[in-house]
Amino acid sequence: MIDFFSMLFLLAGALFFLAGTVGLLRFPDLYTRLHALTKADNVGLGLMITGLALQAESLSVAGKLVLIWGLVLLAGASVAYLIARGALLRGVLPWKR
Amino acid sequence: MQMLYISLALFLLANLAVGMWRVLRGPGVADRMLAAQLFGTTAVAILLLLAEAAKSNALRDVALVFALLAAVTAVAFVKRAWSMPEARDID
Amino acid sequence: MEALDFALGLFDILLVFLVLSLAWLVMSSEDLFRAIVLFVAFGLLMALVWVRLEAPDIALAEAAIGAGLTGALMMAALDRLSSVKPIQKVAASAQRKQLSLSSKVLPLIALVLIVLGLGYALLSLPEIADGLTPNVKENMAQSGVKNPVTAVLLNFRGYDTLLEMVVLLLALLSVWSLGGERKLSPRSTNPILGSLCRVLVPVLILVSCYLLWVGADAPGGAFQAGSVLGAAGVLLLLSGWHVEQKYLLWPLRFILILGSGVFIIMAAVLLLIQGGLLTYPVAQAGWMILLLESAATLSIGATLAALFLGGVPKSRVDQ
Amino acid sequence: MGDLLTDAHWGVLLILLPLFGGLCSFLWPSAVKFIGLATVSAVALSVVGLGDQLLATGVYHHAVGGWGAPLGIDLYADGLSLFMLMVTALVGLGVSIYALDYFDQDEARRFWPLWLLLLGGLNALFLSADIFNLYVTLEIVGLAGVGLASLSGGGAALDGAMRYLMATLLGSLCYLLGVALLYHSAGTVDIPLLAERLESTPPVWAALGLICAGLALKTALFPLHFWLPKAHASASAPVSALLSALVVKASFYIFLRLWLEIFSVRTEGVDDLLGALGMAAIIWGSLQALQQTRLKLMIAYSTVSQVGYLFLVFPLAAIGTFSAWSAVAYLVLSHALAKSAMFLVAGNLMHFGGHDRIADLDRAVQRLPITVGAFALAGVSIMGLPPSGGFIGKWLLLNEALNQGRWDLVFVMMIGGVLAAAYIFKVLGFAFTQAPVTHEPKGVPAVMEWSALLLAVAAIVVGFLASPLMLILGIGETVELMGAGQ
Amino acid sequence: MNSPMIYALLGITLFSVGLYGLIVREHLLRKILALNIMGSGIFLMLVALGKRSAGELPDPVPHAMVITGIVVAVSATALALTLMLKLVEASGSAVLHDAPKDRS
Repeated sequence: MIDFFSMLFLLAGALFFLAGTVGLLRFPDLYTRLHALTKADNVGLGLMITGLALQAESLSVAGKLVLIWGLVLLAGASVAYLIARGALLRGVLPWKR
Repeated sequence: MQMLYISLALFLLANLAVGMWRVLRGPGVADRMLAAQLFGTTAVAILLLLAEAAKSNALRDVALVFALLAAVTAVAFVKRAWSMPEARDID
Repeated sequence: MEALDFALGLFDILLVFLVLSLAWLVMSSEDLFRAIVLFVAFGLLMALVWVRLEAPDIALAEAAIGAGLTGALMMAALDRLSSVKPIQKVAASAQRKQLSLSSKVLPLIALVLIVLGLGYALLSLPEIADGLTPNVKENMAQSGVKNPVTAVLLNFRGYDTLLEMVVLLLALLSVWSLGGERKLSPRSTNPILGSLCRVLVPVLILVSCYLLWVGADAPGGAFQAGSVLGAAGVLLLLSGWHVEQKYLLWPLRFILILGSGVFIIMAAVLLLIQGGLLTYPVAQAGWMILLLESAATLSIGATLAALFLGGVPKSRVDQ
Repeated sequence: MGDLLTDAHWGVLLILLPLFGGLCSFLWPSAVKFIGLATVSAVALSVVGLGDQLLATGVYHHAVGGWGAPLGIDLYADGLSLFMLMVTALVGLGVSIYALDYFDQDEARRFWPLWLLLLGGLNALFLSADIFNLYVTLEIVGLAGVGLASLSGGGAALDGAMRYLMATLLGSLCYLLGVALLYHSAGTVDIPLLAERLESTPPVWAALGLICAGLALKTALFPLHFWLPKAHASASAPVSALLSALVVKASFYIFLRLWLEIFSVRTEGVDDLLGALGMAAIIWGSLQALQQTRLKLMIAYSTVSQVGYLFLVFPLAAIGTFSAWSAVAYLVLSHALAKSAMFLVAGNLMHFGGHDRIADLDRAVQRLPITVGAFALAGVSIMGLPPSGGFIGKWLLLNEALNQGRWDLVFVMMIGGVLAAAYIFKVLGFAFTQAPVTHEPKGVPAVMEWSALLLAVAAIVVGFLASPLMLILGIGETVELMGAGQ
Repeated sequence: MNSPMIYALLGITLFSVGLYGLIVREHLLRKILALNIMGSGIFLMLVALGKRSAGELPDPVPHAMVITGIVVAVSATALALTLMLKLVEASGSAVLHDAPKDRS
């Protein structure tokens, strides 16, 4: 039962990674790419970590996994903000149809 | 389960290879940094999958250090990269 | 089982292909910023390679240094390069003309020949060789630690590590001798950066302590811990950390030489007591190694952060 | 327990002392000169102690950590190591005394820690019996050398230091790749064990090629000498002296050591190639030296040609005897002394006149008789005229070449001698003539003049000490044994 | 051919690619990158060949050598970068200009 759920989470995570990469390649400007990437990636990693945590042999391992996710989330969010702010300040215009 | 971990790791690696295109293409400094960010997250995921496949706690430590250092590199890049003129692209 | 091996084989081949193409792109791309980003990606994938080669100790070091600090160092250098001298188009175009076809093709032929020659040499090595594995295994009980890599680094070949600490210090001495004084950068006004640092720096320090502690039994140790500590230092420098001038004089110097100093003193004391350079008494080896590693961690961290600054640090408020 | 003096671990002391001194001088910048001179003197005394010990008990052997090869690292000192340690201590002492007055306080604070750590690295290098450990010591020597070369600042020095850094890092990497191949061929990095275990296989050939190329680059063997003239000529005088006299010799020592112990039996053709490169270096370096208009560049190119002589030993020793190897040791010693004296002289002349243009030396002989005298004495040794250390070395080498009927080598050595005489007399000639421009001369401190003279006199005196020095070289019989075994 | 050997071959290829870049590329920053890639190649070969042991664990001695090697590489890189910056300040160019005859 646990195996089934964790498999589900892992596959869903992989799907989000794929979506993130597609977004990085296909979206028209920096800001949309930023959006695609950070959202999809962090959710993807989150799902994967949930899947792996279900399999974890001890609580400390699960804790470490969650810590890793928290760090990636924090860094991803801050860096995305810093990149976007820098780009705006430097006059990189958002894409308009 | 082993098989799933390994195939997902393989899938993510392929994903990463495709993402390399954005680093090459750019066009701007920010796009390249963004792609590097993707590399870091994907590598963390691959490491965790391999760690689970090998039941190795040490590999989770590697993933932890990865996650931390990716943030430091990203900050270093963001802090430094914006101060550069766009035309510094000459070898 | 066969399918698993096949998947792993595929993983290996894709990884090898990626690492190789990244190395080639780092060398061939015209844009230096792009080359550095690609180099960081190269370091990242190298860490994966170490994992595949069952070398988690190296993977840790590579994750901290190859994928982290080296990239930050290069980035800082590129930034300062462009502030020193904005564009160098004239020289660049002149250089490009020089690179005629023959001067590019000849090295390329040489490259292929070297790869073929060395490849042939590698393939003629025996299929199975134990190296020093049996010797290490046999003496592990006397080493005072349980992680074989730490045993080699700090005990069996501890003398090498002593000298490596000196190399690290020498690099810093040379940088200080060259770089002159460098003021610490002003405090960042960006709130996000500040809060990021407030979270990341304590975590980095904790992880560093953790790596130092587990190094005796599991992958980790002074070099990895020191590199992570160095990363914390780099982050503090980037966010505009304020240090008073009095701490930058001899307290800083003291921390910088602590690693090699404790090593040398330990070597001399053991020479007097045990009659051999770095010959630990078996019962005491454990804590002696931990002491050496703790000192080395501090020094490595401080040295790496100081190397990132690129000159003798100077407080910004002073004068 | 035996005698305290012969039981002491002089070899270990030789490594730990300068490293410790280097750390102390970094921690207390205000006392660098005192710490520096005390350390260098203590090192010189320890070399005497080690020499005494070796003469009494034969080779020195120390298993670091008590493990012993192949697991641990071994320290090893025989006659050849002792010889190199003596050269280092002697030149180091002379240059250190010179440096006391040469550098101002700020430069001294940067010079002494680097130099003491370099000294520690050199001593560790000469005492090591482990090829990976040798790699680490090479890195110490290389990085310290770069730091020292860039000490004087300024565009030329930085340019020279950058070339040097690139060359030394590339050389180290080639060497390391060779070490990796040897380790995986034989499962050890200990030199004696490698000598037992290595067979003639492709990886060993590849390792031989890589190690030779890496070390030849660091030793600046023609045509891999391109980095040396700029790096050595643009550094400050004491640093040039250390780099030319000691640092270049360190990588040559490893070359020699590995050749004698590991590679000697499997080197068909390589020895002749090295000999040919050596001959080319002698001619090319001397011709370049003759053309230079600046004194320091001339001396640096002279180093390129003198390094060539060292490599002539390889074709001769293939069928040679002890005298070929002792000749090369002699050449190392006399060149180290003479070349360091020459660079110190150049430093004096630059201090005096503010430039080192050979044509404008302007009767330096009348104003700085001691300095010019030192140059002349060092020149005698470089030219190989009797009675000098250079003469003994070249005479032994020439004798060997004549015995073996290697007329090509004899011819090149003769030409090299004539060319060396030409460039040295050119300098001396200008030192006697009046130059058109007159400049404001600055007094040279006596310490700087006398320390240069001391080294130059030493280069002559070693010509009279052939028999005790041969006795030292024979300790451990590495050299003799290998020569006889051919 | 087994996977350690593939990685060992990758190692020597990286060494050669780095060497090629070191010789062909002019910009000093690129030369420094090239030296780093060469170093990684050597480390890779050293460790990959250590996996040939018959036991279950790979040879730890090359691992220890490589860990110290990585730290030395980063310190040498830092020195090279500082030297490059100083050189650019002094001469205005991040390229070493050679007289052709000096090149050899």
